[in-house]
Amino acid sequence: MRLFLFSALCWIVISCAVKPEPLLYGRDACHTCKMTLVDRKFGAELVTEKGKVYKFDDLNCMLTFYHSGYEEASAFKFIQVVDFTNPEKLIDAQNAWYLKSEDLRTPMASEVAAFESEESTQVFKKEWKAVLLSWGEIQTQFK
Amino acid sequence: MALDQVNLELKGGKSYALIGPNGSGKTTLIKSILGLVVPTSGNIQFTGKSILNDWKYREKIGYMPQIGRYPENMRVGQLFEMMKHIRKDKPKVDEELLDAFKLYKIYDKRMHALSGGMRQKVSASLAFLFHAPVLILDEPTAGLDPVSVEILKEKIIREKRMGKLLIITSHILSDLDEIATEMVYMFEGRIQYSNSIENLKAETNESKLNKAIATLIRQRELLESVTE
Amino acid sequence: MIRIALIIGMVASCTLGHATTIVIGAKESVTRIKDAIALAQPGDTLLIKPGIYREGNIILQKPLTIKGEGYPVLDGENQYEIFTIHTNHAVIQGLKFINTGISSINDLAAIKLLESQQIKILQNKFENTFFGIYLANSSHVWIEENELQAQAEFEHQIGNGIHLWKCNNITIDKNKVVGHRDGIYFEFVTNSLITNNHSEGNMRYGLHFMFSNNDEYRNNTFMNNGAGVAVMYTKEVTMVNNSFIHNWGSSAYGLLLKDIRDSKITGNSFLENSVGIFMEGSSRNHIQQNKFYQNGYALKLQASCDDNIISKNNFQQNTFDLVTNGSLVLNKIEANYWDRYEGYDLNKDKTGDIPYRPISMYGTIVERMPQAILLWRSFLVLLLDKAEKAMPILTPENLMDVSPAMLPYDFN
Amino acid sequence: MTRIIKYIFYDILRTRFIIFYTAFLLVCTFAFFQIDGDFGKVVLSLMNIVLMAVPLVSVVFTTIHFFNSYEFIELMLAQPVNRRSVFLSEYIAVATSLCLAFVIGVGFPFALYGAWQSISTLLVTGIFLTLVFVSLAFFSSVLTRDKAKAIGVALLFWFYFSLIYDGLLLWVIYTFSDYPLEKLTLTLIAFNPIDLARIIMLLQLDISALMGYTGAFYKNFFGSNMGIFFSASLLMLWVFWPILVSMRIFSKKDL
Repeated sequence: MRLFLFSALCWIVISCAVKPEPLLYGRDACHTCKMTLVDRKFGAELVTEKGKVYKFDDLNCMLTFYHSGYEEASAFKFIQVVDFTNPEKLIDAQNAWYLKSEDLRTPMASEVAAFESEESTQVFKKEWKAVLLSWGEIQTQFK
Repeated sequence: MALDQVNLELKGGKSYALIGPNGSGKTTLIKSILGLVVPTSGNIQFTGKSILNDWKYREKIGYMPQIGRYPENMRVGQLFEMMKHIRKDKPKVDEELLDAFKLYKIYDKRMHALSGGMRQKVSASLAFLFHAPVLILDEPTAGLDPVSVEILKEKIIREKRMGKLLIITSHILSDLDEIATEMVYMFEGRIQYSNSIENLKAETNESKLNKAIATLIRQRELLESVTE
Repeated sequence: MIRIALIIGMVASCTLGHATTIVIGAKESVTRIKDAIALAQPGDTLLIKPGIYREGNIILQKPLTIKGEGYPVLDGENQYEIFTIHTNHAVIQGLKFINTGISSINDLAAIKLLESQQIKILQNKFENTFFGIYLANSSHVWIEENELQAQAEFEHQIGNGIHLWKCNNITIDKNKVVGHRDGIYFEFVTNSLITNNHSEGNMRYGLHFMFSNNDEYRNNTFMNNGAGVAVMYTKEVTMVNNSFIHNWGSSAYGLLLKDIRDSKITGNSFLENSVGIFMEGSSRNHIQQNKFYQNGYALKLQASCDDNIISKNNFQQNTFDLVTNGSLVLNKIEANYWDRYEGYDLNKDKTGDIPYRPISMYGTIVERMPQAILLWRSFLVLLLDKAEKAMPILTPENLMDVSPAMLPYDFN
Repeated sequence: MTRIIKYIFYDILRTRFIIFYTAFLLVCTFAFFQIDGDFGKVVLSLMNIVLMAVPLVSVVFTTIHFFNSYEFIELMLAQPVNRRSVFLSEYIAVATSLCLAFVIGVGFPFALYGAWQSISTLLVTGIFLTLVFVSLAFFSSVLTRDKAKAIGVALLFWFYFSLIYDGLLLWVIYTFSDYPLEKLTLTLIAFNPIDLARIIMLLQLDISALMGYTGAFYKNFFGSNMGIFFSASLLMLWVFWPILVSMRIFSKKDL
């Protein structure tokens, strides 16, 4: 009975907490490459169904972990990336737009920036001579 | 020993002998009156007020326990000092017994070094120290030497004459004969008999208290064997 | 390789011997640096007199020697990149750079080299610059005796002190870098040398290596950085005689090794770091004759590491000497000195007769379940460690030093 | 009440145990200073004493004292004195003397070396732990009339909070390691005064950096005003509930 109550308590405390957390630049470290997050234009976050949060400094670090099988891919409740035009703002990765260009210097050399809307990609696409990619294409890029 | 359905009224100016075999509930009854044992049901009143959740009424009680238990490391003198200090509001103390027992001679002794008789003397002196109108004495003469018994008895009789309420238990019934006016007989937590000693003696046709009681007990046993 | 580059450089500067000197200053005929650059012939020397020069972005595309006298100040007015260099054979010496612009898109720097070669940047001072010295696609550059100091109030918008991207044959010597994001940053840099630098109080790393092979750093000091040095995705790096001091914090390391191969870590001292060395996905490295003193964790060896040799190091007064997250041990740990070793030496060969197990049970538990750190210093943990020592169950059985040294090594 | 407290104090001093306890703490603290002059290290070594010895001494001493002063309590209760005052006097006297012993034993050497600031947290948590375990010891003392049994129960409290509870916590961490556990463990820590004190002390020390992400979460929490308020009121709760419950029991108890 006691054990049951105890478990129930645990469950209550845990279950109310499944949501993304803000990335704390200068404090949080990337789960894959262990580097401290500093560049606010880049970053990504995975949240499991059970509420565990993983933070990343660059898209490729996130995808490395995503494909590593450490956590089942289906177990992620949130997959988020930082919007290049809105530093620190996390957006849904599956519906984001991506630009890849050699001119782009990202924390872990993924050379990819994420955007919330397609319009905002257009200026940069020209400036960087970049390639526009979708979530599916991005995944194959960093498999 | 648990008490069961005790209904008793004790009046000022009288002296009650509380009698019964070992384990009959005498001490428990006394402790209940003192608030050391809290009844699970029922009520105890002192001068018309319930004593449950009250403690001030104890000012009016002097208590001499059956076995005097005191902080073992304390010296006798310190003990008296402390008791006086704790009841500072009573500036006048009655040190008659203290003097009579010559307790000042052992003021430097620690409590654990005292003999049983000495302890009894200390207990008795403490009970009378604050001029309490009610005196509860649990086996006051047990373990005392004959001289001291006489001193104590005289003191009790003096107090009784002053119109105090006395509750005394004792095995030595001859002692009670001189002191008590009323008798309460307890057995297995109940009050079996409660009457004045005069009436008791008349009822049993005995002139001595101990014989009267013996007769009473025999009558009771007879009665019980019939009911069984 | 580096030597050859040096000789070529010397030869090159000799051939440009017949040069004139243009003096720039408020009282001189030329008052602006930009004008002087326009006037100058390749090989000329510009001598800048003391004063404050606010000229926006100065672009240098000629091989010139630009020298300051009494540290003239070049002010970027918080808007501009100060020097943008795209040439070969130039020298920048004795200048003081302040207040570059800050941009979240462009990496504005006090001195930026683009596709340049044979450049010397000597004895300059940098204050409140976004990036200090920035090199892209350049080679044969000497960066020596500069002092770079960024200001902490700009904490979240701060660049790297000395930043190199796609370079080779660079020498970085006797610089002092304080308060930047990364003190010295290497990305795709090869055949370069980092010596005698002092990197302190940088937000992220004192020195940061990414994808940079065949480099060497020695005799540097890395103090109080977010983490001392990070070497990542790189092979054949030599790290000798450096000091990693008090790189302390919840995600701080003295030396972070990630995916490193065939490298040498010798004669370094790791003092008071949260983690002395953190190693992940690294193999065939030699960690020898280093001193680990009063670190939180001396060595964190992840299971993904193999074929590393850890020998003849001193481990003294660390909270944890060694932790690992796996049970399989594919690294060689031998002949180290461990101050916790309680064995004996009957045959007097200065080597302990029974093996030493440097991993504590609690250390292992924390590696598997980081939250278990909450039980740190509890009675339970004390008992667990004692029990495990008597009867190892959880700690990897074959992880041990079979020939522990009885006395600490003297590296001085 | 002050009169009663005075006599209990006399009694406690007379047993000399408190003096031994003070001396023990003094010797330990000075010894730590001898071994390592660094204040941080000394505080760290003292932490073990605060977390283990202080609760143990408090719990055992209090229980023994309570049973040794049974006669005194009996004597008092036959006098016109409130039961609650007798009980509270016992608590105040015992707790004060143990706290004083602790503050002198640990604080004096630091004062001598002029390093008061570095042990303020240690002193405060040590005092709190003393109060908590004195409370728990009173609780176990009023539960039974048997001295040996009461000491047994009191030791069980100590054993539970310093060892068994942490074992359970480790089990929870192991079982739920797939979940983010920070908030859960924070809640669980609150149910154990020793853990609470330990975490507060650890977070004050420089070494808290080694506690990683979990430590950072805790530091954020306990560093905030809300966290300080929370931990202080929890410790208060740990002082007050056992003593209030035992006072209720005591005021109904037959002597």
